[in-house]
Amino acid sequence: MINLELSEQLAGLETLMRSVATNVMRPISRKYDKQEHDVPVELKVLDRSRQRQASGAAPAGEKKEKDPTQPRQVKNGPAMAAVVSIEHMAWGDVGLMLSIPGGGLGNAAINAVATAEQKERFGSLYASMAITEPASGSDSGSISTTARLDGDEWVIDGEKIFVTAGGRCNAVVVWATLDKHKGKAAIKSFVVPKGTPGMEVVKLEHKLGIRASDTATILFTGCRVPKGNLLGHAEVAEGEKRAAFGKVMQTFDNTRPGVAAMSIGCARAALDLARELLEKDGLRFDYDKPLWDASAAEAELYRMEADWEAARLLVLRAAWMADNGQPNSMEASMAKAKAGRVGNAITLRCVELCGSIGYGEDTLLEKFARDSKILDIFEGTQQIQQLIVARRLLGKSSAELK
Amino acid sequence: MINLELSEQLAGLETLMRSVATNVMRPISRKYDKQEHDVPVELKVLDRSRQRQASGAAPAGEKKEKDPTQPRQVKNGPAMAAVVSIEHMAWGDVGLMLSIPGGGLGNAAINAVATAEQKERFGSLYASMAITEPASGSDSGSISTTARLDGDEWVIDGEKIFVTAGGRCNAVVVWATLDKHKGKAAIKSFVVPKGTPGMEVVKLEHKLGIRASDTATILFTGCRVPKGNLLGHAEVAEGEKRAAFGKVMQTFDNTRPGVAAMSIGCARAALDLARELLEKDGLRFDYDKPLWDASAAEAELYRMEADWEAARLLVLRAAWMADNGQPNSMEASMAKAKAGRVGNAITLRCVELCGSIGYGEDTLLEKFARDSKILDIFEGTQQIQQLIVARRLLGKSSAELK
Amino acid sequence: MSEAGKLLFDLTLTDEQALMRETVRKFVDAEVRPFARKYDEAGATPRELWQKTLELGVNAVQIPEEQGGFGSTRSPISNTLLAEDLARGDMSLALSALSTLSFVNCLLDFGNASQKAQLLSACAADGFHPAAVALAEPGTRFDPLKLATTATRATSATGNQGGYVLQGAKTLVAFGPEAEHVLVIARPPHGAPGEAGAFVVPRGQAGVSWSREAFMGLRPAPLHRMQLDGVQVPESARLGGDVPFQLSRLVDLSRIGAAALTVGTCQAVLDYVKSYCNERIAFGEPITNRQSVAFMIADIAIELDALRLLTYRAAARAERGLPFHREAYLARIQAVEKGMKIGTDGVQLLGGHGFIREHMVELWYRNLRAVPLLEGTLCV
Amino acid sequence: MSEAGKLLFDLTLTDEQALMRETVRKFVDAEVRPFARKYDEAGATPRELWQKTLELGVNAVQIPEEQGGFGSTRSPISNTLLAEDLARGDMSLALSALSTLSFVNCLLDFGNASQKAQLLSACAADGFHPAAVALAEPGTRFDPLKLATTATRATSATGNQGGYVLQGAKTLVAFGPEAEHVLVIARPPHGAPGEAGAFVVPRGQAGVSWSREAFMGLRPAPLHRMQLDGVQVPESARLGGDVPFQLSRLVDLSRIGAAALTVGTCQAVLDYVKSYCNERIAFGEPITNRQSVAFMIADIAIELDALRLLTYRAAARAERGLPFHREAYLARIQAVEKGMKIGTDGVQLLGGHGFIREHMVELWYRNLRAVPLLEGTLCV
Repeated sequence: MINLELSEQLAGLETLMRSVATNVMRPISRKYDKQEHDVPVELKVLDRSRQRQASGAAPAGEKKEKDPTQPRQVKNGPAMAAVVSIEHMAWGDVGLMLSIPGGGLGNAAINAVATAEQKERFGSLYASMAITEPASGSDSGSISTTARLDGDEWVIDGEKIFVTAGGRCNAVVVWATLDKHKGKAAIKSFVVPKGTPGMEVVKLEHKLGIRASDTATILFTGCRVPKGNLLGHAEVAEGEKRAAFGKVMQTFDNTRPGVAAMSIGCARAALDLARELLEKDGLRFDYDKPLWDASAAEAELYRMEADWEAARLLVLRAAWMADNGQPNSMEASMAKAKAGRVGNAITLRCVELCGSIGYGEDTLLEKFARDSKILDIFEGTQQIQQLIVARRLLGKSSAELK
Repeated sequence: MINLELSEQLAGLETLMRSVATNVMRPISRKYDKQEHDVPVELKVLDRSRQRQASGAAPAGEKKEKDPTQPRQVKNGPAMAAVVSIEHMAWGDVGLMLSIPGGGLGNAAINAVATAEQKERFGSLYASMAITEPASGSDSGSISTTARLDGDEWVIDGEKIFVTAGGRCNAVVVWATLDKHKGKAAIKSFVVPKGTPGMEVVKLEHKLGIRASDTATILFTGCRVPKGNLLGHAEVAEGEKRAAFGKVMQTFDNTRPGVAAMSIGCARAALDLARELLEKDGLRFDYDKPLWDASAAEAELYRMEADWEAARLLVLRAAWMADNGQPNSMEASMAKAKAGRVGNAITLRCVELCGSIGYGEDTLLEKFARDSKILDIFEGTQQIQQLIVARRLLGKSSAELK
Repeated sequence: MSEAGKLLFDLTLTDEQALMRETVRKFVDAEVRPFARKYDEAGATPRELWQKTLELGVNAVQIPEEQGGFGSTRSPISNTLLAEDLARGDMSLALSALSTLSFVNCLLDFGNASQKAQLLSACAADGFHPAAVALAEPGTRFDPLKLATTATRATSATGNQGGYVLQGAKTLVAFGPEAEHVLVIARPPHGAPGEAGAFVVPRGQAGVSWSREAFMGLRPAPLHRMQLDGVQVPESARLGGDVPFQLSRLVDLSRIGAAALTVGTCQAVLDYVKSYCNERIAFGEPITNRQSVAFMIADIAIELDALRLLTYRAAARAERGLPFHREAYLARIQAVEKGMKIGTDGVQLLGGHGFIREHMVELWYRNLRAVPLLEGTLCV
Repeated sequence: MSEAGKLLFDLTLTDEQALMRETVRKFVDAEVRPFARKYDEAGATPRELWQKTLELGVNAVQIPEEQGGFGSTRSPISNTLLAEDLARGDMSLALSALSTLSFVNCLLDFGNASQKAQLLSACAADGFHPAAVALAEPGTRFDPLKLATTATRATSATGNQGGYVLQGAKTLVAFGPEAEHVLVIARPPHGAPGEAGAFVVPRGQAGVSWSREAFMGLRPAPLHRMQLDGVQVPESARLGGDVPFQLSRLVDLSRIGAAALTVGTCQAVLDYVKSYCNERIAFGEPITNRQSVAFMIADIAIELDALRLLTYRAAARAERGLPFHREAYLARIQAVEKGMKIGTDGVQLLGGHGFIREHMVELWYRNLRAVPLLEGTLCV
């Protein structure tokens, strides 16, 4: 039965996360925006790997045994819980959210691709993800970092950039090719624990926004890891390249709604603050006047809210589909595309609507407008999402629609 | 010296054309929108070919001898006069403007490409232009209508669609290829007088807007014209294909600012009428309030005016460059791109702003919103203009940027 | 509300809804879409077509059994799906075919027992019973909270108060003089906006005059301007049951209706441009191999899905009895904006062909510009 | 006006303008752009840089010869070109370097002979003379026609009126306590907006306090909040010459200035993304071979040229003495909207790299969001 309200359980999670965001993150938002590269020690209380260890619970995404004789029940499961949590943590501060120990993108990759044994072994790590290279942006298939089997070890060589939490994590999931001539099918991911000789963090980026989060350049020089650190299986599928690469890419199907949720959260933070400031200035928002009779500021706030609600529902849909076993690659990209663009636009407009208050450092509006921009870029830019949607929609191969 | 006001002469032309638009066109706008395919006989007074004959003046675009020892003087010449006239005629009614006898696009082609002898011979015709074919839209280079030399005559075979004024004109300038294997360089244009055996108007289209203007499908079946009816020269340039096709394409450099001017004219008509209706309803437009403090309707009108002014200046610049001997292919496409999109958007928004009055047939707002759509399409769609601009700007060939 | 507490976020249709959807889609593909162009050119819909939509059960489903209906629960979400699916065939048809349902829904929401008993059975009957809700008023800017149409308490010769006198004008009223009943929304001459009432005006009522309206789009829909000059209606004509009449509920339900019509029409656009552009060859390839074309279609799909979810959310809140004023307002804003964007992009994607009345996109372009006007027209 | 009647539409620079343009461009490429990142990170501009811009003649050109200037005609269009060209190097520098010029222009337009004689020669001197115009006020929504800063007629102990008392706060005032003169715009406590006056407040004036402001962008520009508490200025501090002070002229000239700064900054974006994207390889080709990238760049060029023409038109009308209130208003609207669009597209085109402070696009993104605030800041 169609219902687009959160379940009581998710609403409870929402309240909890909003409280964490308000009480733990917001008070230190400006501080770590200023003190770029300092580790936000206040976030230790939120360490996710410790939480996982302590609870001993199955990692998110793991499914219970199903009784095939029962009619399928609708689920609001871990995927929905994830986007709801992320939205509200990001409402607090996207940069800080990305700095919560144990919550790296590498963990998402481990959850998506690892074998049961590997999940056991790597589950409690704080793992970042290393994909992008200086010469490859959105083109994940063109990576040139190599992994060569030498005895019982993989030897990894290459340079990775834009590794979120790459400085602070205790392991890196690195994407490398087993054979450059075999294209996407030969790309695999490897878990490299911090301290492994041959892996070095060579740079932390200075950024426009999300300054609380560290973004590292990591160099791999003859870096050796045990054979079993390749996530999933080592075979390079010759015939079904798409499917094989798809396994690694699946990480993105899982992470795109998450990034979209960050965008929604950050935009909502801007909307809430702008509205509060404008209401102090005498504006009223009652959703009563015909749009063109409202003041331009009021109408713009309505328009932004409409866009925001629409994007949020796309995010929830993508997560709901994941929870209910429906393939959601296109819907995940739809959510990321709309959330990314309207999120960025909303934060920028809120700065404008609030004049010199909005533009100044006395409030966080200007920070939200800096933070939001990356959310329309990382984990696949706006244009990459449109490409994914268009290919699915129109039945195009990547050779036909480049 | 920088000055973006019209000269006194052009301002006079503006007044004249606005008066024609008001007195001759507006009174019959609705009538010929309803009576699709009826010839608007009231326009005979504006017959341009008769005007050209009567005045014996040089056709627009022809240049006077220059004294090379004199420093170049800035000119506001025929190109500017053309866009100013077109804007104000289109303010009256785009469909009717396209129906003025003698003012066909074929005449523009003749002016751009014809030899002096041909100009003499064809200058007084009312010529339409036949380019598009059922299987070729924006891809003018792929046309399959053929012209084969048989003795002293060209034999033309093929089908043309979207021929503006194709039913009412007394000649058609048809684009055909001399050799399908030689690509764009082999495409030439031919003047075919009405009544020539083998040329038949087989259909008049029913359209969304500009219904006063006739849009014909014309069939050429072994249609013979004298050798001298090929405009310009018959050689197929092997080495410099681009330049050769460019000669025919030059027509577009001339006509794009004209279509952009139509878009501006039509949008201004909508803006003027919407403003008049809203002012009757108590709105005031004084350009005083900060944008976000104005009412949403007032702010939207300002935004539309800003876009409109910006587009108009791009049109005037393209024409000014033509008048002053500066290559303007990119600037003509810039003007067409911006004018096409903002023109259409403005007319649609004006309908919305005026509620049921805007949407109804009692005013012309809904008609302007139907008419304007074609102006972002014909003579090269929005996307084709962006392609032209991008290629020029980025130094790309058509193979690189498709 | 313990049951509601267990409710999950869910996008699954009920079996009933899925069946209705299937039935309506078949009907639309066979009986509506192929003829929509013809009706548009004619500016008229054959009465048989309305009769056929009736056979789908559109009006009777939620009418109580005692009034001859099927007695299903009043369901804004089912009505939203119905509006969407009919509009995928043709917005004009959806608007007129569901005009009576809109009237029925207002009776169900606000009518008293005797009004229901008197009026609903005709709407549930096998014969088509044209009816309409008349809220919107002519002019450049219509505000439901600033109605110009007034309902003044009538005073009889003997000084007793009895009934009301209606004065004003309405626009976009379906069926006009053919409407058996029109629910006219009017406000007391000196009252607050919230005090507006709804008055049933029967066919042939003295003081009512009609004129057919001609718009840019919605041409086959029999839309009329209704002039009310000293129209006298009895006390019993004013809707009022256990729940007092709420103008804002009516407006909000109609905003969801307008958004649903937009969703259906935009789905038609998307389906059409997908196949057209995949087949259209230029520069040696399908034009969908170009990013500018493919991304424009992708954006239609993205915005359409987003609008659909926004619309469903508002409808589902209405169905659950949650406040839905804000959600309906936002769905309408998005419908007006994205609907028109998709309408004009549909034409753009077909290039010159999109401008010709052989293709449907130009019709959708015209119809989608109507969305901002559909206030009070189709209450789900 | 017979000369004006012969004026043609013309986009040609005068020889003088062309020469200035060339000089400024060379200066900017050598002295500004290479260091803009460093100044932004430091949040400060070295004083030598302002001194160097002075050597270009920015302030002195249009100051009359008797006050030590070159005596060229007051030319809003030349000033517009100057603002554009400096902003191509860095918007923050353009803003601070031209702050004194802005003060000069207000004196030229509204000052009386003695004010000009007293104040202009310092501005024309070889040493850098920091000055500013203070119009904008802190808050979420600033309206130049609703100033909160007041100028009250002072009453001396003997009951004689003498001078004014200024009360209020201003934002975005360049140089702050270092400013030799600040022209404070204030309105009479009970007067109409049009009665606002302009008052010269010298450095170190009692009652003035300053605080450095930190914004999202414009970080190297020494922008300050100015608090005015019972600031007493003499009668002679109020600008007033043959032409009375006109607030709307000052606002409109500053809107042209803001638009010019936008044009210059956006030109920097365009130049940068053109070469970056042509060189950036993805999927085996330059990313400019993709329509989504190429069309985005094409649109930057289109909107930039359009904005430039709009800005020039307003400036040229001001120069010719034609009304330019509407044109300045429209140029500002377009600058705010398209400036930000180009700013964000610039980052988007570089993808992840655009987010890193090694590339300039992120700086332009931040600076371009300042455009709506630049009211009264740079009067051309």
